[in-house]
Amino acid sequence: MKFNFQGAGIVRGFVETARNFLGSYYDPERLTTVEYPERKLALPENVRTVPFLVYDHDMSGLRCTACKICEQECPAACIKIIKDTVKKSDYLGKSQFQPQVFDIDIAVCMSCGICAEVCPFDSIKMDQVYELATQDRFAPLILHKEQLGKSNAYFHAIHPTDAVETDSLRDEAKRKAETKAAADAAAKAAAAVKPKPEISTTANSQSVGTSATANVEKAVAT
Amino acid sequence: MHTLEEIKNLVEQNVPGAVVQIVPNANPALAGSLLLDSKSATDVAEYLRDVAELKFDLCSNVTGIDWPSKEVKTKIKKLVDGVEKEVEEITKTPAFLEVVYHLYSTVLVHGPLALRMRTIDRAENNRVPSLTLVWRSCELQEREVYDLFGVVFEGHPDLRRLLMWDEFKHHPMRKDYVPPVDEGDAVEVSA
Amino acid sequence: MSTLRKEISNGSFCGGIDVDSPLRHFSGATRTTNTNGFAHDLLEISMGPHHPSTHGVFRMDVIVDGEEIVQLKPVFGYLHRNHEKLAEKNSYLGIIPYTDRLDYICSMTNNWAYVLAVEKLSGFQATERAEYIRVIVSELTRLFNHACLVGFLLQDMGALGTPLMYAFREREKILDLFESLTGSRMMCNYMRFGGVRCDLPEGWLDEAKKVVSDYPGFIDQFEALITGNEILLARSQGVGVLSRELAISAGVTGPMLRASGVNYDIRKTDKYGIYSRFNFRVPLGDHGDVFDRYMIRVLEMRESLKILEQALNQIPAGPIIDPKAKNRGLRPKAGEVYSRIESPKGELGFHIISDGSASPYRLHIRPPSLINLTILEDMCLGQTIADAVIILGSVDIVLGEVDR
Amino acid sequence: MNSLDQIFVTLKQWLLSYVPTDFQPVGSALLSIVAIIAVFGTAFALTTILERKGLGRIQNRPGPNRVGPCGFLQPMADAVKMLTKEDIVPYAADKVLHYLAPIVLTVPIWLAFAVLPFGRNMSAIELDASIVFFFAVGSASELAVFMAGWSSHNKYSLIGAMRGIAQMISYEVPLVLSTVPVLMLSGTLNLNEIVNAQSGFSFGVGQWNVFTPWGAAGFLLFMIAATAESNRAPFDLPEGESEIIAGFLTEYSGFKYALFFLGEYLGLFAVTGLAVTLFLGGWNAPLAFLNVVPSWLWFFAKFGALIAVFIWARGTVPRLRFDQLLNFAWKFIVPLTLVNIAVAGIWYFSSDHLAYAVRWLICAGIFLGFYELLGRFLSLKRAPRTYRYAE
Repeated sequence: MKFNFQGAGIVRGFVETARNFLGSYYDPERLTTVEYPERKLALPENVRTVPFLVYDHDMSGLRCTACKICEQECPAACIKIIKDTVKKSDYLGKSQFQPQVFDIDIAVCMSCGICAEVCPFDSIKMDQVYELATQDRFAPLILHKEQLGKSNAYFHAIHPTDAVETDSLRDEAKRKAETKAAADAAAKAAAAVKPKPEISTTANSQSVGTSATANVEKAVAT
Repeated sequence: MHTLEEIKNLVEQNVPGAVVQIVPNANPALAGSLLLDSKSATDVAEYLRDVAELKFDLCSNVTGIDWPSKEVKTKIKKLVDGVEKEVEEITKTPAFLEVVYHLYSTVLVHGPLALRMRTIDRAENNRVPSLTLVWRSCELQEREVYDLFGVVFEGHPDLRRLLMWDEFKHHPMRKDYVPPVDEGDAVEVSA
Repeated sequence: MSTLRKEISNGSFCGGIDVDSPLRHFSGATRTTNTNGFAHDLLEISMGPHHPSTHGVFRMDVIVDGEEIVQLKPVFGYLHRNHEKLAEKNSYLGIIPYTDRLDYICSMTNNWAYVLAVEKLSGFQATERAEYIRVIVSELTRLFNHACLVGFLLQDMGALGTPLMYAFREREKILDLFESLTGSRMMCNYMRFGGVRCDLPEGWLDEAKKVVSDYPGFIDQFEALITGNEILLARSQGVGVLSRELAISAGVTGPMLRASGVNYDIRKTDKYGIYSRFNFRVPLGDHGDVFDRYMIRVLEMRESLKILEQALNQIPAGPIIDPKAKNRGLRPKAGEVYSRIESPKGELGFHIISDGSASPYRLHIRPPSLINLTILEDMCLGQTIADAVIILGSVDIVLGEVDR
Repeated sequence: MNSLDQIFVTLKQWLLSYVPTDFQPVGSALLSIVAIIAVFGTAFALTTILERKGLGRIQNRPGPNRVGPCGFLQPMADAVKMLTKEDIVPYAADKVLHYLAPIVLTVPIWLAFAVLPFGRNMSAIELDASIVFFFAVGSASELAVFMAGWSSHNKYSLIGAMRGIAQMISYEVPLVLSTVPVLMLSGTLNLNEIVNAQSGFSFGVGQWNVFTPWGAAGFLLFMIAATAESNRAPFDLPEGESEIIAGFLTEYSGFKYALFFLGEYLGLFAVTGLAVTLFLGGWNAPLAFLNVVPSWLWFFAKFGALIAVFIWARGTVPRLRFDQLLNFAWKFIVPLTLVNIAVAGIWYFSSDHLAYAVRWLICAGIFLGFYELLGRFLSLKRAPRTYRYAE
């Protein structure tokens, strides 16, 4: 125990603040703040702010199938989805719905990322934009499908690890689907050698078509 | 740590007039709890706090639960027109409010022991004795239960609303509470 | 003082407003007589909900005699969202982000408390690696919570933000770790039933080790700045004394309870998670005053560092989440559970009653901040306004948790 | 060298030469007033920005750096903001007092600058009892604080005013008592002569009062009392922002608030100027060969250094509690100032009998002994604490 005169604690405090005062001039470690609008810190890969929708190539390649799982699971209930009336073929060649309306109220969204976590189609992901202030607190804060949709390249830019992983999974699924489709087509060709006379050709092709999609679905599921 | 049966026996032997029931827990996560009756609850609580082999001196948590009446369908076999038939009978479960206390001991380091108290119904007979004088930690928590569930704690020194404002009429944690629609803030999400 | 307090609680002091009193236009001013027989006025002050040092929208209705407090009634509810009702409408998974917002400084420990309760309810077990990650992030949370608390406490004492800024500088480093791990600095939403949401990014452990090894330097610096300061000693010693018996009876938990000399740390008593594997001590105070609460937190930071060093070196490889544990659409077996952890503020408990459906029938949070405020008035009586502020600061409340 | 030293004096005389003889006294006074207001107005603006930057650096942040080069136009921006802000007077306030309080605070403070010697031949008026004049006008600030707190009709303001008045009156006593040794040993109440008494050099070092044991002790005591007198941290209880919002300033906004702010800083400047004059040799150079530097530069250099110490203290120490503040004044500072007067007496009468170094050590020993003993006695209740650990 060192000798403590009266007021020693205060004097030590003065020494400490003086050290910090001087240190802030030569030790950049001490100055943790950055001059914000001019200088922005690089964001870690995992950073999440509000959700966005990934599309391949262009908006028509939106991965979202309007399955509404995210709408259901969103703790803040800030997602609104209306299914389109027509189906489109997705990247696996499977026909799927796309959302007609996909709105996220980012004033309500709490950036928890559960939507991205539960999405089975790797469609909804978390964005990294953070300058979201608007002058009106209602309409501009509701993001529509057009604002939400962003390219896969953008996804690659902000979450490279996740995006590469997602792409490899999707490629895998696509490859499987293609081999499956090829196998089905071969089977179909084999079946076509011995056509059953009692079924009309149009009906036959239709039924084969649906069974092929059903097989693809199975392939994706397994 | 004693088992619930042992605690029940201890209480019944040592607290005159104590009526204690064991309420089993369907989930293995936690042992069941002791249901106290209104008359002897404070005596039992004091006994649990003070007796050397239990020493439940820390009342950790007070939870209020609302059990509105539910319709339960049970299938029973009945003679209808001389033929034995399976008939669905609808019975109503009793409606009551429940307060659960979780006790621990800082001296003997054991717990939790859950105590329950039930009101007779959810309307007028919504009273249970307050345990604030036994464990001070119940003071704010019982106020919270009073505020959110409407359980009146008899003997509580300062029973006021805790979280809602004094003029508020309802008890928002009750299952049948309907929150008011704030029309000013209603915004259509889709555009 | 006690007779005066009784008078007030009986309401007999009301109505004695003297028309000639120069204070007559102060609505709260009421006339009383002190021990010397001088007639004088009491003043009712509403401290809060927008007061600089009530740590949020908290209000204390204070009646003062001069500057001496004769009555203090805490008023809650300005930040009430009824989290418990929200939980009844949400899925078990969807509740996790809401728990972040209870004690919004320590989202990690809130996550853990809730996840642990649900795991008990549904019989899941977190994986080995996840257990280690949970301990690491929780102890990091404890580090910056305590650092901020002592910073805020000294801010309340009038130290003009210097200690607070130093604390924030360190907190920043830990928040950076959380950001790169979970994607969010404060609202981590990181834990899941049976494990954690995502694995540690590459190099994270090394960064964490660096933060942990630099941290003692910060504590030393902080202590040199303020611990021996005579003004701090004069302000905090003997102020807001909480006796051991009252502390236990009032359900006070956490560092506050240990400052009153009660050896009760849930990490030791319940051994939840894998805390039994780590070698650490529980610091105890003997006086139960503001200074003890300050010192216990400083010493706890040093103990947390020990846990962190061990955990960071022992963490095994392996899966981060139990594949059998269901997160989405979880319907636990009916029944109830009460589970608690040692959050930085005290005992954080979750009482969940499941009816077998996808959302809990009833979810109750045992908020340490609220229950530690039970004895606020007892600690403040006879002290001055300036003391009330630092006593409140030493309790360590976060209004998100108090009002829920 | 001499011309540079006397440049302001020469300038004033040159300007006065154009004024008719009858109006020369008035003209001289006006010129001095303009000069003081200009110099200390600028000092006020500079201090606010430097204080914020300094505190920022102490707290490891850059401080304001957006307005103008390195943020040095921040005071201008603040002034514009203050002046354009709505002046809110509470409905139930005593409007006259509420209006007058900032004026009552600011005007007398300016008077105090009249007697301070800023350089060789550079004090606005020559008064024989100038230090008495200084303390007399300085005590007007108590009134202003109380007027502000009372008239605001706000409980926090009232508490702040009560604190302020008790604090300022309590610290007036040690403030005056700590100057007594200086007056005793220089034998005059005239600030100019006190500076002249410190103008010699021994071994090339200035014979400032602060280099004597009683002077050093008196300087420290004076600085502590001055901090309290000007409501600066750690004695900023009347404002105590973490306890009573802003104390007596709670209900002030806009220009009136700016005036209070100005008044507080001017009060600080005035006592700092007095500390420089009494203890730090006024405008004298510290070392003999530095006499080439103009005297007014020395004054402002010392002045700036002392202001920096105040800022440093503000960034370091927590605030005292009210009863502790008064105890500190009456039980610790006042007895020490009395001891210091005795020490000064010993110093004076031992000059013929003892060697300088011996004299120095004895006097310093007496004071430090009292300091340590009294401090220990007052903190007897505070035993060092140890903490137990449970495994």
